[in-house]
Amino acid sequence: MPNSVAIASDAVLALSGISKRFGPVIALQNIDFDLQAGEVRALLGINGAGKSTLVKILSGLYHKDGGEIRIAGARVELGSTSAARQAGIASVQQHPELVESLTGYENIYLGTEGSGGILGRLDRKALQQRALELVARFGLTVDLDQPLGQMSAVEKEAVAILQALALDEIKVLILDEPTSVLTEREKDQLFGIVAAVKARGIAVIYITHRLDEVFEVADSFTIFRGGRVITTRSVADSGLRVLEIAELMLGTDLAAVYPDRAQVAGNEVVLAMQGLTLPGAFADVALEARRGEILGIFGLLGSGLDELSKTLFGVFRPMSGTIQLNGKPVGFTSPECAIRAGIFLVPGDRKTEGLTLERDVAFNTTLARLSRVTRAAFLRFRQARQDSAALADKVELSPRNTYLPLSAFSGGNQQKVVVAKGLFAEADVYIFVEPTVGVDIGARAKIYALIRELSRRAAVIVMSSDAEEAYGLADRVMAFHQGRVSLQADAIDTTREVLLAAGLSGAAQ
Amino acid sequence: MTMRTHSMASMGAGLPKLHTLLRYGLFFVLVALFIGFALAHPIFSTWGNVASMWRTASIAGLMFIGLTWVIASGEMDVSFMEVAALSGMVFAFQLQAGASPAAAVGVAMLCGAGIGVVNGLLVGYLAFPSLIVTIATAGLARSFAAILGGGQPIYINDSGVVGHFADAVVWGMPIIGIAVVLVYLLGWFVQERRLFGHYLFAMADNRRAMEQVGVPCKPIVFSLFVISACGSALAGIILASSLDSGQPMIGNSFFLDGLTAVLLGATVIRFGKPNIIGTAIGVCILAIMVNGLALLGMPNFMREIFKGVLLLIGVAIAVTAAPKSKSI
Amino acid sequence: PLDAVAQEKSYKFALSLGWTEGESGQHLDRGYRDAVAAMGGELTVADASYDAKRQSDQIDAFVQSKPDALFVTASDPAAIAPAVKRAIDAGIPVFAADSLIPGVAVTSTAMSNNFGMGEYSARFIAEKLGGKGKIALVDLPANETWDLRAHGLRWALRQYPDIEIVGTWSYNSTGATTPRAGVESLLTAHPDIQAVWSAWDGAAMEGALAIRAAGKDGVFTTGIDGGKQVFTHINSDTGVALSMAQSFYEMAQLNVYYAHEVLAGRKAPRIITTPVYAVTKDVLKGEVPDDYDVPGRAQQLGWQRAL
Amino acid sequence: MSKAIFQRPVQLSLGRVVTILLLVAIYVGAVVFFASANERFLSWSNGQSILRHMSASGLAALGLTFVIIVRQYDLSFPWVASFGGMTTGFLIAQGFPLAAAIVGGLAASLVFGAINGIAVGLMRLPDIITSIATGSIAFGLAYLYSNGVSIYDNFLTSGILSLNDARIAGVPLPPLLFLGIAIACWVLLERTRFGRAFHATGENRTSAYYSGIRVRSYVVASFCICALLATLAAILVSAGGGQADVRMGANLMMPAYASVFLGTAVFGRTGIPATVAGTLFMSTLLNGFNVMGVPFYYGDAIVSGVLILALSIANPVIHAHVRAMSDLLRSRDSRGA
Ligand SMILES: Nc1ncnc2c1ncn2[C@@H]1O[C@H](COP(=O)(O)OP(=O)(O)OP(=O)(O)O)[C@@H](O)[C@H]1O
Ligand SMILES: Nc1ncnc2c1ncn2[C@@H]1O[C@H](COP(=O)(O)OP(=O)(O)OP(=O)(O)O)[C@@H](O)[C@H]1O
Ligand SMILES: [Mg+2]
Ligand SMILES: [Mg+2]
Repeated sequence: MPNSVAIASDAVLALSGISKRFGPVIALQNIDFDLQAGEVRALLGINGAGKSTLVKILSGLYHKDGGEIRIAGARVELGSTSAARQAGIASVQQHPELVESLTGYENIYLGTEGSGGILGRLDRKALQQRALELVARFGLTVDLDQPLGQMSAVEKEAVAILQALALDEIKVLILDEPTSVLTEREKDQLFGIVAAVKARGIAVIYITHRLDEVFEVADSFTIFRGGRVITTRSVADSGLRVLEIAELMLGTDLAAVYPDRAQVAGNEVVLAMQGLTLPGAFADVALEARRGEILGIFGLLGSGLDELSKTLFGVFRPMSGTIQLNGKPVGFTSPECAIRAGIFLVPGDRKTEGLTLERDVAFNTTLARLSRVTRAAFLRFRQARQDSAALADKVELSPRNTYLPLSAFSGGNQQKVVVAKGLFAEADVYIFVEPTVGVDIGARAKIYALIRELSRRAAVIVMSSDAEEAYGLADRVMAFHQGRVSLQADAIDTTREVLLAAGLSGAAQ
Repeated sequence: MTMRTHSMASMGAGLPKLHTLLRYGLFFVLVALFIGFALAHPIFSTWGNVASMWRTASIAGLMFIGLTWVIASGEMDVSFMEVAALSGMVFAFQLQAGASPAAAVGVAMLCGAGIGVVNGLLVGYLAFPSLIVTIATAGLARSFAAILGGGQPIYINDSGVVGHFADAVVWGMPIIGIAVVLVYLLGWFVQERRLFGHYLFAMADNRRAMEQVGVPCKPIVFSLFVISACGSALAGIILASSLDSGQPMIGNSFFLDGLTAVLLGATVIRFGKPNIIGTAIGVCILAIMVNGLALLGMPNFMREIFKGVLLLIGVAIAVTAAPKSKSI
Repeated sequence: PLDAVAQEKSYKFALSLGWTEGESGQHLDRGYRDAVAAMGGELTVADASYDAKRQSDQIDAFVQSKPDALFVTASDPAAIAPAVKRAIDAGIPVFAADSLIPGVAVTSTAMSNNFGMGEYSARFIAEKLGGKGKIALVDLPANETWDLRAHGLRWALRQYPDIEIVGTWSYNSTGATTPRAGVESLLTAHPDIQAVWSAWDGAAMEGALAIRAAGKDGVFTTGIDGGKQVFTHINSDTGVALSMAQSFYEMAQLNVYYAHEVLAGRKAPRIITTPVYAVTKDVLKGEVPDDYDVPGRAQQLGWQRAL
Repeated sequence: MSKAIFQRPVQLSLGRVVTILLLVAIYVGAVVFFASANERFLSWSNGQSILRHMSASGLAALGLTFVIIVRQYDLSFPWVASFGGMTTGFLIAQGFPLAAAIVGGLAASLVFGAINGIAVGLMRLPDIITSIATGSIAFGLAYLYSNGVSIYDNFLTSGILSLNDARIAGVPLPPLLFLGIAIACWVLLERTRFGRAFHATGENRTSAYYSGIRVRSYVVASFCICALLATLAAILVSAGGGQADVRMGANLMMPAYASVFLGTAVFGRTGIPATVAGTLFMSTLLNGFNVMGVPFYYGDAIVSGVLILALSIANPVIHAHVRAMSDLLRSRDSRGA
C-alpha cells in the first residue's frame, strides 16, 4: 500500500491493515487510519462497530491479528499496556480503572511514583508537587487531594485523563466515551481539557455516541461500521449534519429517532406528589404523572433526580411531602412495596442496578415479577422461557437467544433487557432513568418506541441528563435544578433550549 | 486548585473528630484492660509478668504480621497456623535426627516458606481464590506435620541456640520480644513509607487499575504470602523450642486469635483496614486476656466470650462510624 | 498448732488444669478445690482445654504470681515441661497429677499405674475370649504416660499367643476423626474382631455404640478412666465390659496434702500410685457412683482395689 | 411462538463438561483402586459408613452453600453448632423428650444465625469478622451448660442414639436425612421463587433489591439455615458419640468449605448438586484410605490435593496457558509441514 507509507511520514499515528477477530466475530477488518499531531478525531459507530476493539489494540489490551502500527513513522508493536504507554499512546478506557481509596494525585502517579522498585520511597510531597505542575500545565481546577471515592464523576474522569497525560512524551490520547457519565456542565469542563491537550500538540481519539459532541470537540471524524472504516471526514469541510452522520453509521436511512407525541388533554392522573423533600437531595417537589403520556424530566447528574426516582421507588424515605397513587396516599419502605403497588423503576446504572449479568435473559426479565411465572412458589420454567422469548422479540434483542447470559450482550442490548424486565413487571407507573446511556442510535430508537408504547397503558416518567432526550421523547417536560423543579410545561409549548437553560441555571421562564 | 496537607492515612482524610477518637479506640481498650487487670491482681503489672506476656505476644505477633498484610491486600490466608505447626515439626524432626540447630532452623524455614511459595504462586500468578487455596495448603501442611511424627508430637531434648534465643533476656526484657518489636517497627516503616505498603492497601481496592499502569501486583501478592509464611514458620520454630516439642497441632486457638487480632486491629489507625500497629495492639489485648484471666482464675471460656464481644463491638463501631452510603 | 493453722490459711496455691472437659478433668478439679477448702489455703485455677501452648502461658503467668505451690494436670506433659521447669527454677514446688512430666523434677506426682491398667484389661479380654480370638486396639500414643497402657496390654498378651491384634487405630488429640469413626473403619476392615481394647473410656463407649450399630452382638470393649458415664454404659449393656476406674479425686487430694506437708518442712514421696478399680457390671450392681474415688468410698461400696 | 425458545443453552461449555467428566473419572479410578486394595471397600457395610460420614459433614456443607450463594462467608457455624448441640444435650440430660431437645438446640443456634444475619445482612458488618466474633461467643456459651464437661445423662435412654443407628429399609437414617434435606434444599434453591431470590441476591445484590427482592431477609435466612443445618450435623455427631461435647462442631468447618468449593470449582457454580458431589467425593476418598489402613493424618493431604486439582482444572488462567500452548504447538506443526 504505497499510499499509507506516504501519509505515514507526517502522521503521528498511522495504522494499516489492522484486523482482529474474536472466534467467529470479525471485530476489525483491514483498518487504515491515520492521525496528525494536535488533531482531535472522533470515532463514530453503532454498538459493536469495532471502536472499542481498535482502542484496546492501541492501548495494548488486545493483540491485533494483522496489520501494522506506526508512531511518528516508526513501526511499533504494542504487546502490552506498558509498551503502548512507552510508545506514547495514553488511553482512558470507557470505564477507567482507578483506585477509589487513593487520592487523585496518588492515582495519577500510580505505578510511576518513584525509583527503587516496590521497596522505593513513597514521597507524597513530591507527587503533590508534580501533580500541581501537571494540573497547571493544562490549566485545570481539580482538588487532587481527596480520595477518589469522594470525587464527582467529572473529577474522576479528569484524574483518569491526567493519569494518561502524566506520561512523558505522550503523542496520542484516547478517550473512550468519556462523556457517558458526565453532566452537561461537566461536559464543558471536559472539552476544556481536550482543547488544552490539543493545544500542546497531542492528537486525541475521541469515541462517543453523542453526535452533537462531534461538532463541539472534534476536528474530524471516522465512521466505523461492521468492523470497517466507512469514511473519514473533516468536521469543517464535510457539511454533514447529525442526521446524515447517523445514516452513515447505520448504513440505512435513519427513521425518526423519537416517536410521535401523544395527545395531552384529559388524561387520568396516576401518580401525584406534593411537597416531597429529601434533605440534601431535593426539596418541595410536586409533580403528576398521567396515564397515556410521557413526563420528561431533565436534570444534571447531582441535581437530585436520581434520589427522586429512588424515593418514588421506596429506596429512600422522604422527610416530608405526600405521594398519591391512583388517588390514595402511599408510602413505600422498599422497592418491593413499590413494585407491588404498581411502580417500576428502570434504573440508570444497568450493570449494578438493573441486571444480574451472570444470568440469562429469562432469569433477568422475570425477576421483578416472579409471581407471573410461579405457581405456589414453584417456578414454571416453560412459561418463563416463553414469556421472555416473547419479550426478546418485542424489544428486538440481538442475538435473540434467551439462554445467553447478559454479560454476552452489548450495552444497548443489555439496556433492552432492562426495559423488557420493566415490561414484564406490568406496572402502572414507570420511571426510566437515563434510559439510553451508551446506547447507539439504532437501539435508542427502539427503546424510545417501546417507552412510547408503554405510555399508552401506563404513566411514564423519563429522567435524563440529556436535554435532547427529555425534550424529544416527552409530552410534558420538567427541568430540575439543585433539587428543585425549575420548569414545568407541555412539550409543544416550550423548546429544547428553554428546557436546557432551566436545567442548567434554574432560571424558570 | 487546593491541596490540603495530607494526613497519614488517606481514607481518614475526611473523617470528623469523633472518628479520630474512635480510630484510637482499641488502644484505649488495651490500656483500660491493662489497668483493670492491674487493679484486680497485684501480680499482673509486675515487670516479670509483663515480660512474660511480652514473650507470649511476640510469638503470636510474629505469626500474624504477614497475615495482616495479606488481609489488607484483599486476600486471605488461613494456612498460617499450619505453617507454624509444620515448621515446628520439621525443626523438631531435624533435631531428633541429629541435625545441628542452625541446619534444623534452615530446613524448617524452607518448608514453611515453601507453603508460602505455593500460596503465592497459585494466588498471585494463577489467580486462584486465596481462601480456598490456603484452606488446601493448610491441609497439606497439617498432613505433612502429622506424618513427620506419625500423628504425634516430636520431643526435643535440646534446641541449642534457638532455645537460648527464645528464653534469653537482656535488662529484664525478653530478646525475642525486642526483636519482634523491631520487626514491627520495620514493618510499619515499609507499610507507611515504602511503595510496597502503598500498593498493598490499594490492591484491596482495584487490582486491575494497578496492573494496567504496570504496578507489579503479582510479585507483590506472591511476596505477601511468602512473608506471611516466613513469619509463621519462624514463630513455629520458636514455639517448638519453647514447648520442647514439635506439635502437629499447635492449638486451634492461634487460628481464631490470629484472625481476631488482625481484624480487631483493623478498627484502629487505618480505620477499616488491617495494619501492623493495629495487629500489635490486637495481639497485646489477647495476650493480656490469657494472662490476666489465668491470674484471676477465670475459666477459659470467659475469654472466648469476652473476645467475641469485643470484636463484635469493635467492628460495629468501625462500620457504623465510617462514612457510608445508603445500604441495601 | 494454732500458729500452724494460721500459717496454712495464708498459703496461695495455683492449679493449672490441662483440661476440664470430661469426668476425669472434673474429678481432678473438684478434688483440688475440696482439698484446699478442707486443708487450708487459697486456690487460683486456670484451664487450658487440651491446648499445650495455652497451658504453658498460664503456668508462666502463675510463676509470676509466685504461689506457694503449683498443681498441674498436663494436657501434653512433654510440651508443658519447659514451663514447669521455669516454675521449679523459680523455687515453686510443683505437684503433678495423672501423668508424669518428663525430664522435670517435680516435687510429687500422684497417678495410676498406667502400665498395670493396660495389662489388667488385656488379661480381662483374653480370659473372656478363652485365650483365643481377634482383637483391635485404640490407643493414645501422644502422651508417654497414656502410652504405657498399650505397653501393658502388649506385655500381657505375650502370654496369650492365640490372641491376635488385627488392627490398631491411634487417636490424635485434635479429634479430627472421632473414635467412633475409627472403630467403624476397624470393623469394616476386619469384620471378625471379637473385642476392642481402648486406652480410654471415651473410645470404649463410642466403640461400643459403633459395634451395636453394626449389629455385631457379643463384641465388647474395655476402657480406662471410670466415671458415671461409662458406668451407665456398663450397666446398660451397651457393650462396654470393663472400665479401669482411676481415682482422680484422690490424686488431687494427695497433691494438696503433700503440698501442705512440704510447706510444713516435711517430705513428700516422689511418686504415689493411686487406687484403680476394675469395674464390671457385677461390681456395679446397678449403681453408678460418681464419688467412688473419694478416699474411703470404694470400701463402702465394697469395691476391691485392682491395682 | 418465538424462535428464541428453541435455541439451546450454549452455556454448558466444553471445558465444564471435561472438568466434570475428569472428576467422575478420578472418582471411578479411586473406587477401583480402593476396591482392589481391600475387597471390603465395596461392601454394603462400608457403603453405609461412607454414607454416614457424609451425612454429618454434608449437612453442614448444605447449610454453608446457602451462605456462599448469597456471597458471604460464615466462620461461626462450627461453634454455633457446638452451642446448639450442647443445648440439645443439656435438654436431654434434663429429661426433656428428644424432639423437644432437638427443637431447643435448633432454636438456640437459630438465635446465632439470626444475629449473624442481622449483623451482616441488615447492619452490613463485614461477614468474616462478625462471624468470628459470634463464633467465639457461641463457643464460650457452649461451656455454660456443664463447664465444658461432656453431657451424657439420659443419652442411652432418650432415643437420640437411634438418630444415628436407626435404619429404614436397611439404609441408615443419617444418609436418608441428608438426602432428604439435600433434595429439599435443591428444590428450594432451583425450583422456587425463593431460590431465585437467593441466587439473585448473591449475584447482584443491588439489582436484586431494585427488582423487589428482600435481599436483607435472604441474607438473614441464609445465615439461619446455615446455623440450623450445622447444628443438625452436630446433633448427628453427638448421636454417634453418645454424648454432647463442646467441640462436636469444631470438625465441621474444613470439610464443609472443602465440599462447597470443590463442587463449585468443578461445576462452575455454587449449588446443592455441586455440594453433594463434593461431599460424596471427599467422604469416599477419606473412607477409602481409612479402610486401606492409611493413618488419618493423610486425609487432609488427600482432601487438599483434590481441592487444588479441582481448582486447577477450573482455572481460567491455566486454561489460557493450555490453549496458548496448543496454539503454539499447532503453529509449529504447520510450519514444519
Ligand atoms: N472480548 C471480546 N470477545 C468476543 N467478541 C468481542 C470482544 N470484544 C469485542 N467483541 C466483538 O467485536 C465487535 C466489535 O466490538 P467493539 O467493542 O469494538 O464495538 P464498539 O464499536 O466499541 O461498540 P460499543 O459502541 O458498544 O462500545 C463486536 O461485534 C463484539 O461482539
Ligand atoms: N467476553 C466477551 N465474549 C463475547 N462477547 C463479548 C465479550 N466482551 C464483549 N463482547 C461483545 O462486545 C460487544 C461490545 O462490548 P462492549 O463491552 O464494548 O460493550 P459496551 O461498551 O458495554 O457497550 P456500550 O458501548 O453500548 O456501552 C458486545 O456486543 C458484546 O457482546
Ligand atoms: Mg465500546
Ligand atoms: Mg461501548
